[in-house]
Amino acid sequence: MKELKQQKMTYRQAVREAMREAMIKDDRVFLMGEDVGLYGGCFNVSEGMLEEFGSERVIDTPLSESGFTGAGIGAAMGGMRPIVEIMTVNFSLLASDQIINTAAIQLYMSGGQFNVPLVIRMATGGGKQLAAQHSRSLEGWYAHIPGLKVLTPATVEDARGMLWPALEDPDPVLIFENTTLYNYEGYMPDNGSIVDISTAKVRRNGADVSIITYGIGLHKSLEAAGILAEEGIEAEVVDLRVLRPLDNETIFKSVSKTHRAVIVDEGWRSGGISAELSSRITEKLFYELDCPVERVCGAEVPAPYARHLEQASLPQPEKIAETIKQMGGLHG
Amino acid sequence: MKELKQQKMTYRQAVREAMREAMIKDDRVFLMGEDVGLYGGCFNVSEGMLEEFGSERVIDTPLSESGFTGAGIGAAMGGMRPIVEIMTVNFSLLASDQIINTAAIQLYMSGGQFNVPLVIRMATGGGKQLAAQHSRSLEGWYAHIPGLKVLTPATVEDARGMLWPALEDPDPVLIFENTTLYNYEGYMPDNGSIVDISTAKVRRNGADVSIITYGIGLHKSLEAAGILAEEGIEAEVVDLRVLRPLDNETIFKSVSKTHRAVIVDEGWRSGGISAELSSRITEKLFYELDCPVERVCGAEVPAPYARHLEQASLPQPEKIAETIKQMGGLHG
Amino acid sequence: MGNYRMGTPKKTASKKTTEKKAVSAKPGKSEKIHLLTQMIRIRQMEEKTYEMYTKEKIRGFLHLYDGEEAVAVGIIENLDKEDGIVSTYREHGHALIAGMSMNSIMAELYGKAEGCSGGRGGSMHLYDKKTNFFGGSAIVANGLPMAVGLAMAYKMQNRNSISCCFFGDGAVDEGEFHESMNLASLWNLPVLFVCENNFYSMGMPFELAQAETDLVKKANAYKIEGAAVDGMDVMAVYDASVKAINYIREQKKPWFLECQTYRFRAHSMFDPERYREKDEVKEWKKRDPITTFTSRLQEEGLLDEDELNEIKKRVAEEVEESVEFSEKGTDEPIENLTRFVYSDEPKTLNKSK
Amino acid sequence: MGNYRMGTPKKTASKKTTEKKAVSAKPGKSEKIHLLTQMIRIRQMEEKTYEMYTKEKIRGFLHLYDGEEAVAVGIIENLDKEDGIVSTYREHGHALIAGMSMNSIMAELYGKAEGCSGGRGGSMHLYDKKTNFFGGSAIVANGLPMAVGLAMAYKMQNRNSISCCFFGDGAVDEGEFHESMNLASLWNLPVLFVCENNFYSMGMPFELAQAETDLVKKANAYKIEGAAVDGMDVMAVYDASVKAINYIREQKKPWFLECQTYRFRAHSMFDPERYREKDEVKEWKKRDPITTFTSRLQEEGLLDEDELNEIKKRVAEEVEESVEFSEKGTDEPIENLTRFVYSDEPKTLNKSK
Ligand SMILES: Cc1ncc(C[n+]2csc(CCOP(=O)(O)OP(=O)(O)O)c2C)c(N)n1
Ligand SMILES: Cc1ncc(C[n+]2csc(CCOP(=O)(O)OP(=O)(O)O)c2C)c(N)n1
Ligand SMILES: [Mg+2]
Ligand SMILES: [Mg+2]
Repeated sequence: MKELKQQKMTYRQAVREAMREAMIKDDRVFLMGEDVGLYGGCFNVSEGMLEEFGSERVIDTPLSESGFTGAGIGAAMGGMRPIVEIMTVNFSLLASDQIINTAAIQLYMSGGQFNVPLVIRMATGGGKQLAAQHSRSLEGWYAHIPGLKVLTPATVEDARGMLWPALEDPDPVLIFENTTLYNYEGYMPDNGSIVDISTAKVRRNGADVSIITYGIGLHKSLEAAGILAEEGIEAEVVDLRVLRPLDNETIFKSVSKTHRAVIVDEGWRSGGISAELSSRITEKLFYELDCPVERVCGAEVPAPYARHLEQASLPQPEKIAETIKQMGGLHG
Repeated sequence: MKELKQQKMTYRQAVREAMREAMIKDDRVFLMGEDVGLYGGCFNVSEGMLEEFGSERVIDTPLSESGFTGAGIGAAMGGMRPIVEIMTVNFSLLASDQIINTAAIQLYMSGGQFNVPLVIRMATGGGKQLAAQHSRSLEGWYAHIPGLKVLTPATVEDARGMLWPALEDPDPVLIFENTTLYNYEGYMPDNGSIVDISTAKVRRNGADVSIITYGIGLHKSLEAAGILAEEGIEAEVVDLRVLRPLDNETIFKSVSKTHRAVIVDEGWRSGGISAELSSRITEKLFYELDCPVERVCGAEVPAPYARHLEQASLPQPEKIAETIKQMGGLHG
Repeated sequence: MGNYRMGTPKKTASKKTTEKKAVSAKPGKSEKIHLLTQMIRIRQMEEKTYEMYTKEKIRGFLHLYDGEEAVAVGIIENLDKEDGIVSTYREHGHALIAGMSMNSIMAELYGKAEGCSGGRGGSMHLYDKKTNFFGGSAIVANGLPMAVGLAMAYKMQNRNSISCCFFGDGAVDEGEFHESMNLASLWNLPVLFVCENNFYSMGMPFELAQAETDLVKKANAYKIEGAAVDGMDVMAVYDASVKAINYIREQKKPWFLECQTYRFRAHSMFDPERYREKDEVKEWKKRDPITTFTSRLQEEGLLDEDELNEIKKRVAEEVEESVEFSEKGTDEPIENLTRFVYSDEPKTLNKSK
Repeated sequence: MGNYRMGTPKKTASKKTTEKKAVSAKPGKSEKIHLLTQMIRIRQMEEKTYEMYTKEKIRGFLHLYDGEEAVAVGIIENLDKEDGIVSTYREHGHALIAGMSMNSIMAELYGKAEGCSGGRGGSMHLYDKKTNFFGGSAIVANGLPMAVGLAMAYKMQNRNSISCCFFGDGAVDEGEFHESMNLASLWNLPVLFVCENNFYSMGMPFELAQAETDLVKKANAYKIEGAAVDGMDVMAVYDASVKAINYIREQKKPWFLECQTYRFRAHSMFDPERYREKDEVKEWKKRDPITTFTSRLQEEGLLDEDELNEIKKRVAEEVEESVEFSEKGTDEPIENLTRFVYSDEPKTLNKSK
């Protein structure tokens, strides 16, 4: 058997490698966004890419989120495969007209004539003391919009592996990269892996409770599962990977087994994706649930700057573990 | 006892009277938006107001949703009480930066120093064959944002009565007027009523099932309740009136009584306000529910133009009634 | 206005027309008659859609193009088939001249499965892949970034195509105009920006919406060259667009063309038209692009009464046919409601090159 | 540049400064020394925040103003206390000169309850109601509409106040710039638009972001008058702002002022600065607004070494005090996390007039 060579790299490198690989494989692919070139990417993700691919394929844009996102739509419709980078999801509000009023609905309005094979990458999430205008988690909010696909890679493997299928997807795909994960390190097969962009993955097996989560929440949930394991509670951790369309099957299968579910989402609770997950699970498995589905979410505040306040506003492993321990009928 | 004089008027007139009344009472109040003046309002809501109040208080703006919404924020912070009209919620995507990145968080970011006493009115909803870019119901989506208050008047009385308390509210308030309701007629006390902007209202009493809804959904739900009554099923209909913050108390009280709940929302199902309502009810009343909470929502499609398709995409009274009849353990 | 040095566009054949009539930069009799015919086709089609709206065959918003025909015809006739067109909700005329069949337009307005978008789009969202007609958008100004992006694609692919973007005077106020103009200029993209200035955005008079009403000056502030032209004169528009298109293809830069025109009808079918005087409309109607051009051709001896009647008759037949076609149209099955929210195409993971 | 007809602003007293030092349109010795002092206060404060960032006392993003001091000082010193100021995430200098205490700024950067926003805002979101400082916004260009609205309020209330909006060269690319400029001009609003052109938006060189680099021309395209000024020369900025403010208050119209300046430090603390040469920074540092103005005052015999040292010493004390104040600061209680999401004030329904 051929030895499976593993390579250690950061999430940041994984995104970069994914982009490089795509640009090498397919000359329709190009990267466009603010400071992706000369600066090397505001989170240093595209460092070196300008030098490697030149300014015609790594395009620094002026500060015009609506303009260049819309230009990405047009370029995609004109036969290219653009990767548009919006620095953070907070600034994507300036482009939401293009994302929602254009990208998401061209196919439908044109009766199937014009698809928009566009990938938009954005950083998301809090925890870096960047305050209210730089720390939102709006991926679940975008997942409300029909016509969009929403990916949330949480591992190095997914960060690398999801981009290519996203580019191959005929429809607009949003990829949310949690800023806190950029420095996170992991291993992956030498050439990256083939991953799909349609299924959730069980990242830890357990019989007692299902933690349904994604993105940064995965790592916090795995930590929580570790805490719980010490007390004899075995949590299964489901990484959604894709927020639209949700992979009901994997979710339901897990909860059918554990009869208990907790949703962990750094986004705000009210009207967040956590509510959708809770509702779906309850609608489907009401009579199998041992107790109501719980949600551990970000506090409903604009992100505060001060560290102690911000940390208090985010779901923490201890809080997740605590919530689970309080659930009805759990041994441990 | 003084005779309570009732006046018949349309929802459209009610909104207009509310604005007139506010502008007469308080000279800090002004109306600003596209075509609110010369044209008379794109839905004819502000007809005659330019003539009555002059162009300094009824201000026609150029097509600049971000610009004039932001100007409304500034004017509010400068001591005025602007009513900003965005023609429809679909165009508010062009102003979402101002609404979310500015209005919703000034108070928090300034540590309580600067509140934003701004009212933004927008039309919402489908059903008029206006297709995908003119028919969304995004009020539930905005209700995800901390710092905003979200009102959805469904009756003539609320359309008239909610504006003044919204203007008095120190924080930004979004008022969503369903386009289909503008021609709807109702009665109300001569001088309008004092209504609050913090509670839900039971619009029909019933013991068997709670229909939780708002806006246009109220009228469809009342129709559904009529259908059900003929079969001996008594539905209670709760009009949320306010989507943020939600009035848990009224909702829980009703469902505690009926042990069954259906959410009716013209908005999209996945990640909509319907999911939040379903989750909250289940979290609180899991052990009191006779069956899982159901949701009757808009189909997850960009609104189609053709009437038969569009109507098929919207929740209809028959569908609501049917869903309830299928619920476990209901006599009738 | 309208006094431009004539040039020869890269491709003079009007590949955009259904009839594929050749039109040269110095159009002769037959080309001129073709231009007139095209304007009449729009006008008669619009009049019919108006009628059908009052009969409730067509619903939703309906924005008519009467009075503005010279713009669509004068410009699109000079475009190449491979050029992309991006338009607004007032796009029936553009769609027709781009080469869409009147049948598929009318059927779409009827909401029928036989319409270009299977009834999903309606009046404001006509699309046609065959003719590179990238749709009507009903969000003011939001087609401009798309046009910029199409031009990027053309440039990246070393095609000599241009993208042509129609928008109203109201669109100029929006931020997306600003961003798009800057990008197109900065990156030397082949975009023809066509502002159809009909002096109103709904009820908002142009001069109340724009601090600077000289739009070419505005374009210049992005280092984009341009011109203003009498949009009621099809030959003036035609000449201006020849110049513009040549400039774009040769200089590899965008161009801004303001066409000063007027809509004869209300903004949409719901418009009480409180904001303008009947007399103003009457004045502009004297400059009706169709009647004035007809007279000119007659004066020049290029068109006699019989020919004119023949044209009108042929067009009337085309319009009637489109109505019949639409009346006979079928409803998209309700089971197809969610079709085209996403592409049918399955995940293509294994098709990777 | 900088050669303006001098005028007298409506109120010459620098009500904005903590020290309430009077500054006239033709500033004399003491006024000039005051201007220098103000620049030194910014510089020393920024240097300290840099140091405290490296010590991890300050976190998040930190955007420093070193090199740009002449802009904040030259303009804000001429504003009236009632005038509103809207700024960006690079606003420490503006906040300080507007009259906020260094203590409340530093404590906010420390994230302490004693900071102006109780630690909720941090470096990018300083606010002060007392001095009409309407905050730093970290969304590029999104303060401009707010400034327009403030000016609307002032005008509606017949106050003679103006709103002054600071933004970077990068903001000019955004749609919100376009919309705001048009509204302010159209409605004749008293807004002073101050573009702090430091020739980079993060790593994006100005000339790669703007097709038209003459920003005053851009302003003119909205029928807004304006000027460009050497933003490294505090007297030039001062004179330009006297002229601007007089124009705004007298003509009741907006004015656009481009201040050409340079940031000596990286964009933020995370910036690897790959996009510019060290030599370029060195060149600009020769034009350091503080050293050049110091030399000028010394040459003019207005400042001797002792005075200068005295100023620096006093400022250093102020800075030290702000650090001590912040070090002693307390944490906002976690129970207050959700405070100020909404106003504490209860529903005021019964307070209706
Ligand atoms: C962003 C946005 N705001 C508002 C509207 C509502 N609206 C539709 S058409 C229109 C006027 C547009 O005028 P103009 O651009 O001059 O085009 P015209 O209708 O005159 O052809 C308005 C305000 C919209 N569709 N999109
Ligand atoms: C809308 C938006 N897009 C992007 C960013 C990220 N960003 C922060 S500062 C900055 C550069 C702004 O440059 P400029 O306006 O020239 O101001 P400067 O930093 O030079 O003072 C960018 C791109 C942002 N904060 N907001
Ligand atoms: Mg117009
Ligand atoms: Mg800059």
